[in-house]
Amino acid sequence: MILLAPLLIALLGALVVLGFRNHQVATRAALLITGLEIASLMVIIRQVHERGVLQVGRYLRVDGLSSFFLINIAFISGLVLVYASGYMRHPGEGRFTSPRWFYALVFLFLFTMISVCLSANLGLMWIMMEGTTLASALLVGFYNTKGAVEAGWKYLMVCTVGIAFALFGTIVLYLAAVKAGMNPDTALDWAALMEALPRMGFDSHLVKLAFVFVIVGYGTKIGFVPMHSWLPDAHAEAPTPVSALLSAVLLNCAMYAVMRYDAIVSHAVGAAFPHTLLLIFGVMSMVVAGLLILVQRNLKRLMAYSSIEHMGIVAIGLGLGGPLGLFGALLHIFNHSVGKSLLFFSAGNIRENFGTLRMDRVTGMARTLPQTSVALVVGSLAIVGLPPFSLFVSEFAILSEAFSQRRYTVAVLFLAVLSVVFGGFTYYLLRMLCGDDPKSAPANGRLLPSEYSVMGIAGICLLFFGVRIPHIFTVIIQDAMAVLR
Amino acid sequence: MPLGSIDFAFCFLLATLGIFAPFVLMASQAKKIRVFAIALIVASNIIGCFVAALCFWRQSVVFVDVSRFTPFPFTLGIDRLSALFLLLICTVAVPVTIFSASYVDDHYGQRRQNWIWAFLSLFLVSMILVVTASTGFAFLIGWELMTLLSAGLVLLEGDSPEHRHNVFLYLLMMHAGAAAVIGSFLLFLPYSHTLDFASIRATSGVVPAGIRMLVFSLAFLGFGTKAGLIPLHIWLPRAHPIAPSPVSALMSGVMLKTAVYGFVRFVFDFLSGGPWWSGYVVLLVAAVTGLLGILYALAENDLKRLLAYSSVENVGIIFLGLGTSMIFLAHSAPVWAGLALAGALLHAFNHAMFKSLLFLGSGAISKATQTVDLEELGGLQSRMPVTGATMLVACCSIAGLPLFNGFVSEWVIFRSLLAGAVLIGTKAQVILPLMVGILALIGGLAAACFVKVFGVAFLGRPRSEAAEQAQEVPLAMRAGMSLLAAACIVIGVFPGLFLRPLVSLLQVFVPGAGVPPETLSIAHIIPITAAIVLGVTIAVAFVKRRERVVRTWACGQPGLTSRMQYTATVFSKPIRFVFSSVYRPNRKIDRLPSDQAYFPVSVTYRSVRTTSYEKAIYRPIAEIVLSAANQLRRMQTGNIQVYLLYIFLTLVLLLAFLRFQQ
Amino acid sequence: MGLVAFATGKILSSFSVFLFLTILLLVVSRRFSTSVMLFSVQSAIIAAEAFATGFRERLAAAYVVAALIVLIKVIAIPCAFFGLANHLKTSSDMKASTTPTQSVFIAAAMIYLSYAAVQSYGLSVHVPDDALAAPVALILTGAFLMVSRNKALMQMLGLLVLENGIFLAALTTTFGMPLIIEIGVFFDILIGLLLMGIFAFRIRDTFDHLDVSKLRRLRG
Amino acid sequence: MKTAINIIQALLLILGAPLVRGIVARCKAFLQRRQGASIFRPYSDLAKLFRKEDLLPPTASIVFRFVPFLLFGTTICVAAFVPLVQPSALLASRGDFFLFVYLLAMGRFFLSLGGFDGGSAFGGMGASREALISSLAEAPFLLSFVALAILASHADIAGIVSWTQQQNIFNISAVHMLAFTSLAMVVIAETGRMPVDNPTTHLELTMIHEGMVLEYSGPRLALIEWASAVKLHSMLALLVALFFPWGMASSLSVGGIFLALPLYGAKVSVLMVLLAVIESGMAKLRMYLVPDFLGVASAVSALAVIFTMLDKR
Repeated sequence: MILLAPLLIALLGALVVLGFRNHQVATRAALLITGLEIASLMVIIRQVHERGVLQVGRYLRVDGLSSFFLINIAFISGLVLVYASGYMRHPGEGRFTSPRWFYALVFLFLFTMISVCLSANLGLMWIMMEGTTLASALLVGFYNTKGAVEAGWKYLMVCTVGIAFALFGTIVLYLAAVKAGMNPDTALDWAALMEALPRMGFDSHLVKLAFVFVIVGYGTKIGFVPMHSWLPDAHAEAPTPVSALLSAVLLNCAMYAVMRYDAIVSHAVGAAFPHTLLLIFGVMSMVVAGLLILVQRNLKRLMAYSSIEHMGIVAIGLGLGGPLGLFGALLHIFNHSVGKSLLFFSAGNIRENFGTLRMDRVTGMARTLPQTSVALVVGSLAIVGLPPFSLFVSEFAILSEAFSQRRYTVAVLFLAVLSVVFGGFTYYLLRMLCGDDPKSAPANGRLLPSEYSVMGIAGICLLFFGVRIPHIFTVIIQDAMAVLR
Repeated sequence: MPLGSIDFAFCFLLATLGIFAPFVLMASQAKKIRVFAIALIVASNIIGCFVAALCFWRQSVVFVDVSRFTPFPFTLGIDRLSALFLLLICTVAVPVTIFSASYVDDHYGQRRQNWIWAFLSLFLVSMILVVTASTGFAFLIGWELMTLLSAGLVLLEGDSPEHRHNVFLYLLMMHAGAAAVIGSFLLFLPYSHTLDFASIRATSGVVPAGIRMLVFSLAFLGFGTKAGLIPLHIWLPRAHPIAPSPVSALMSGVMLKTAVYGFVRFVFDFLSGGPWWSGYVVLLVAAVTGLLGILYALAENDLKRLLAYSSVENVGIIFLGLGTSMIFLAHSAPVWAGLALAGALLHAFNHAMFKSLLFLGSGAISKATQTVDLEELGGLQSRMPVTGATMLVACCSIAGLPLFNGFVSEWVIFRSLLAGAVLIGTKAQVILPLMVGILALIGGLAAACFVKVFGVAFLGRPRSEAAEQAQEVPLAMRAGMSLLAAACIVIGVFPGLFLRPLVSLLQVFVPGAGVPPETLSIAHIIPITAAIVLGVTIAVAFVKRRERVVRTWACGQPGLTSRMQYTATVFSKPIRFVFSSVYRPNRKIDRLPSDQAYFPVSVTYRSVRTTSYEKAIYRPIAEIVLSAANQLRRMQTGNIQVYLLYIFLTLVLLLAFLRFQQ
Repeated sequence: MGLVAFATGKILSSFSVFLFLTILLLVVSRRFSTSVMLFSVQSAIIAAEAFATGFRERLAAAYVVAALIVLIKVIAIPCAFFGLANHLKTSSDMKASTTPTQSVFIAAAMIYLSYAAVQSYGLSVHVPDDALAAPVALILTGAFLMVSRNKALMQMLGLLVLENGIFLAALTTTFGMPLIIEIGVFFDILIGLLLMGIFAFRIRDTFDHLDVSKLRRLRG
Repeated sequence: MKTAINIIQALLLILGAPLVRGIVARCKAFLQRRQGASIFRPYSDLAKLFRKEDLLPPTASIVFRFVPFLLFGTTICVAAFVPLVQPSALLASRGDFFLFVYLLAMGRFFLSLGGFDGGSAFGGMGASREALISSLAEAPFLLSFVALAILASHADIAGIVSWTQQQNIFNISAVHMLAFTSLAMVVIAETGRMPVDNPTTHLELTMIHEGMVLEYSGPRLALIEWASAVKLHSMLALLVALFFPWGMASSLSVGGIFLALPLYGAKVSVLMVLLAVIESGMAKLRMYLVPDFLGVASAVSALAVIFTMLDKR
């Protein structure tokens, strides 16, 4: 039953928040609901950690892998909503731009993403994945500016088309399962599939076909190159908290779906085929995004491309497989979420103070916005994978796996792209930090305690995980890996 | 792990520098507490020297294992090599800290001071981490931190656009180098399943030749970038001069040596020699580096840039020794290999001493005169006697004059080069002895270069008001410089003290390197020589004579002014003329007014070097990358239909792939 | 094979012939309203097919699905489209970036391609080739429409056609997925269309046109 | 005994140095159809200078004051490396010629500094030219030593000398010739003789060594002059010892020593005459031709080193 709690809380929360017209009240309510949400998720994770698998009915199930992603969702959404409580303090003009709408949509968004992780049925998972698109499309277009509308439309269209292919893939897998003689009712249940696969001979060709469609479909949501086109627009135009949610949670949910299919397909036709595809997409995303980082002008677009690059890294980790590869990939998912949300938060502050995200208009930050610049520097150093921050650890793990499997091409490309990305980040970072004070004097460098605290938490988390990964966290990752192997 | 007393001292060193001192220095504004913290840094570094010396003597391996906490194995151990470099770091750190104690405080505002001190202390820790790490993970963490912190320190000096550009270049090249280093570590992975140095060492035997070659090449690239081998050096003359002087002292004197450490660790410890050709490659690159480095240094008039280029030259000399040693190893002549390695390591040590002394001196000059442009200086010797004396010692040492430490290491390298003749029937038989000529040329040019430095900056008449008004620097700075000068002289006069332990160290890395008797000859001949020279000098100095100060004669010309002295530019002119093929200078003379060629109001002369590695190598690469990026950017057209097309095409391609796959 | 199966096979293939016809008409039609009408006809055919399948396989679920199709795709969505078109007061021309002749050729090529594509699968599922080729052709057509038509509404329609194809594929190969999933899918389609409608309005309000090929502020 | 002889030969080198100068000057005078000063003139010059008072320029710092003493000290030390009457020297040791060369370099280093400290234009000028010559002269200097060392497979001067002594005078190898040529050229450059430098000029365009010592006077000048004389003498002695060692006392017999001494005198005077001939025969090279001169020397010495490989012995 507990599995229903987060879903209900999110749904009801969305409705409740809509009820409050007063901004402060709505904000407080939202924070309260978030608290409940996180609490319920924590309970679930705890029980999973004790019992292994939780199941309610035929359509809801949580195991190690999903609980790992639930942790991710809980942590990030907590940070984001606290940040948003400060960020949304001055509401935009026009209909549907008041905080209550914002929170309502955010809770819907959370609902869909959580249910992606909770669903035991691949079909349901698809429905919810489509749901994430629908729920977040309005958030992307929230400000109703030209850019926002355009980005929203592209996001909606591209992702819906992509997702449609994922549906086709799901159907093909279903077909394969049914043909192999599985009961049509459970033929889309991943647990059932996993335990049926060894027994029944699946039509390997159909399974491969299914995986191709699925990886293209869900890959669109992950932002694999060349299906990534929607991603920078959406990230750049959405309100900052939403950008954080998109790149730190949504992409991971899509990645979760791919992982599920990867596990199933590897069981059916061996790991070679899916892992090759993952490696191809991973390397392609890394290289292209890494190069595009060099020529960006808008800070949030830069970060969006870096998200693509990091999803590529995760995909490479999965594609390599092996203990270190999987460990690195999962760890990297979490680290990237934290680092990227920290970056987006600081981007939000820059937006508030300089009134622009054009990087050539932002100068002399180090003097005018000391705290934000510290956050930005920490986040960037972490994101480009320098010690002592956590992303160094996960990238080091993936690299080690690549080398110990003698995948020298992948490894070399990996290292090269990391250097390129480092170059891009350092270049723009130095330009923004140094230099003379800007003509448009920033509003006020002071941070709200809420922004302050979440940035602090994120930064400390990055540093801490770089020095020492808590044992409990390692155990959880081990559980997740156990599912994938 | 029993926490022995040495281990404890070592941990104390790390804790003080890494945690306590930065924290206190960041937190407190109170003068007393600062002084205490700084004193603590000095003290812990002195302790570090003792720890290093102890570990050095009785091969006692300090071992600190914190792998229980860290995601990957993280252990620190001090074997002899690490001990040597730990000694180097701490020895330089002490005077530099003392110097900064007064330098930093009257150069920067309160907030900057805090940052600088915190970073300085952390910077020291990161370097100690590098040389004492005994797992790849620990090494890499130290390596990256070292770069970051030094860059931070450079940024604290100022953030003008070109400053920023130099820092960017520095960071970028360092990161590329670090990538190469990471690669060369991880290449061992398939064979030794952990990056623990011990296991790498153990399994390096089974690594196939191809991989060994790759490891060597990557290590050479990576560490060569950090060490500043030409053509990977371009960051060095840009980054070192713009740092605060004590920091440049640490960067040039110590940080470059960590690269030497890494290279020795890889080539001699892990690969025990590398492929047969590697020695020759290193030798060649080193020779080019040394020669070009000193030539570029000669052409510079900005003292700190000049010093940076001379660092390039000295790195060249160090790698010359290393290359020689590798060749001897490849031809299985361990005794001479040992000698050459000893020479290289000793030169690394000596260079740390005199180069940091020189940078501190430049700091003192800039404090006294607000400039380090040689053309603005002159006559400082009589105004700042202590600084002058220490700088003179440093110049003699770096010029490789006998009785100073630079000569000892160069002598050892000369000696081993000469010994190349014993490799009958190999290329080395001639190549190595011929290298003596190259090294001699480098030495001669270095002497010329530092005659210029000392002569122009400290002797003759002051060339500017600022130099005229220069005052001697405060006690702390003088003390710091004097310590280093003393070190230079001691090593120079009693080489045995350092050569013998060094040679004994090499048993570990070069199996069968017995104590070469040759090392002893210099050890006993130098003190006698010193005795004679000093004896005679003092004797004749005490001969009674009448002295009188009159105006400079100068063939009787009246009205002599400082403008009539030889300038730094014209001093190096003959050499620049001879080697003009190296500089390819672009000269330009403007006469104003241009119509009267014979009675010009003003004549300006510019001569700029046109040979540039940026133009030749780096800019093309950057342009390729950027153009690729712009191509991709164009593919991101913004038209949704194109985006959809991409998706469909991907799908079709994958389906085709699937079709033809089976 | 048995008589019934044979008969159904014939029916299915004849259905698919009709589908190909709609495809050809869709790609050449210049007016938005025509395209919508064609879409609803297409959906009607699919509904019939679902009904037939239900009849043959004795699947209650299939009947429900057929009913849903009729309700949503044959009636609701076309009406919604017409309403939308009226509210947006958009010109009925859909700004095709290809001439009808080209379109016909491309459509033909796509139909041929779909046949070629299903060759290898035809044997693995016991349905006639053309019954399998139809959905593929639909998917391709949807894609083609989305890529070649600049009008926002037309892109939505293309998406729907594509969706139809996928649905048809599910129907012909697996006789439909579990009911709840189907319903969920329908629900998603509805919401999706709703949102797209909203965005269509917003585009009209902010840009004063519905030409998506002109939305190119965000690039690079 | 041995040490005593070593000390004696060092002293001979030092005390005989002015005489060498005198003789060379006398020979030049003879060649120029002048009847020059007595060969002992340099001694009286030194004595006179030592008696004079010492004039210092106002800019002179401690460096200026100490340079002559240091120069003298190093040069004395240099003299202690050269075998004269027996194949050994006071400071003989393995690899001593590196030390030998660098001690000379040390002297030059300080002399150049002294030139700078005068505060006039000439000092710097001399220093700059000296820097050019010396930096280019070091390579051939060392390389010719290296060639001989490889040939004799001895890493010290005395060793080379004694080895050469044991060879038959008639099978001198090509290495010897080449090494001698380059070393002779280096000696000319190092000691500042024609055609590299004119020791007697005080013309701005031509002076190198004189430019550096322009501001010195009295005892300091005397020391500098004496030092340069010692330098010249030890160089010539070095040439003698390395290439014509025959007749040195291989065993420590009094007779041998007393036979070796006049022989040495003969050999060195031949060299002196040669030097005089060269000096009066050749015009001074243009400043920028000196590098070519030294370049030739370097090439020859490099050849010498390469030839050691071919030389089977």
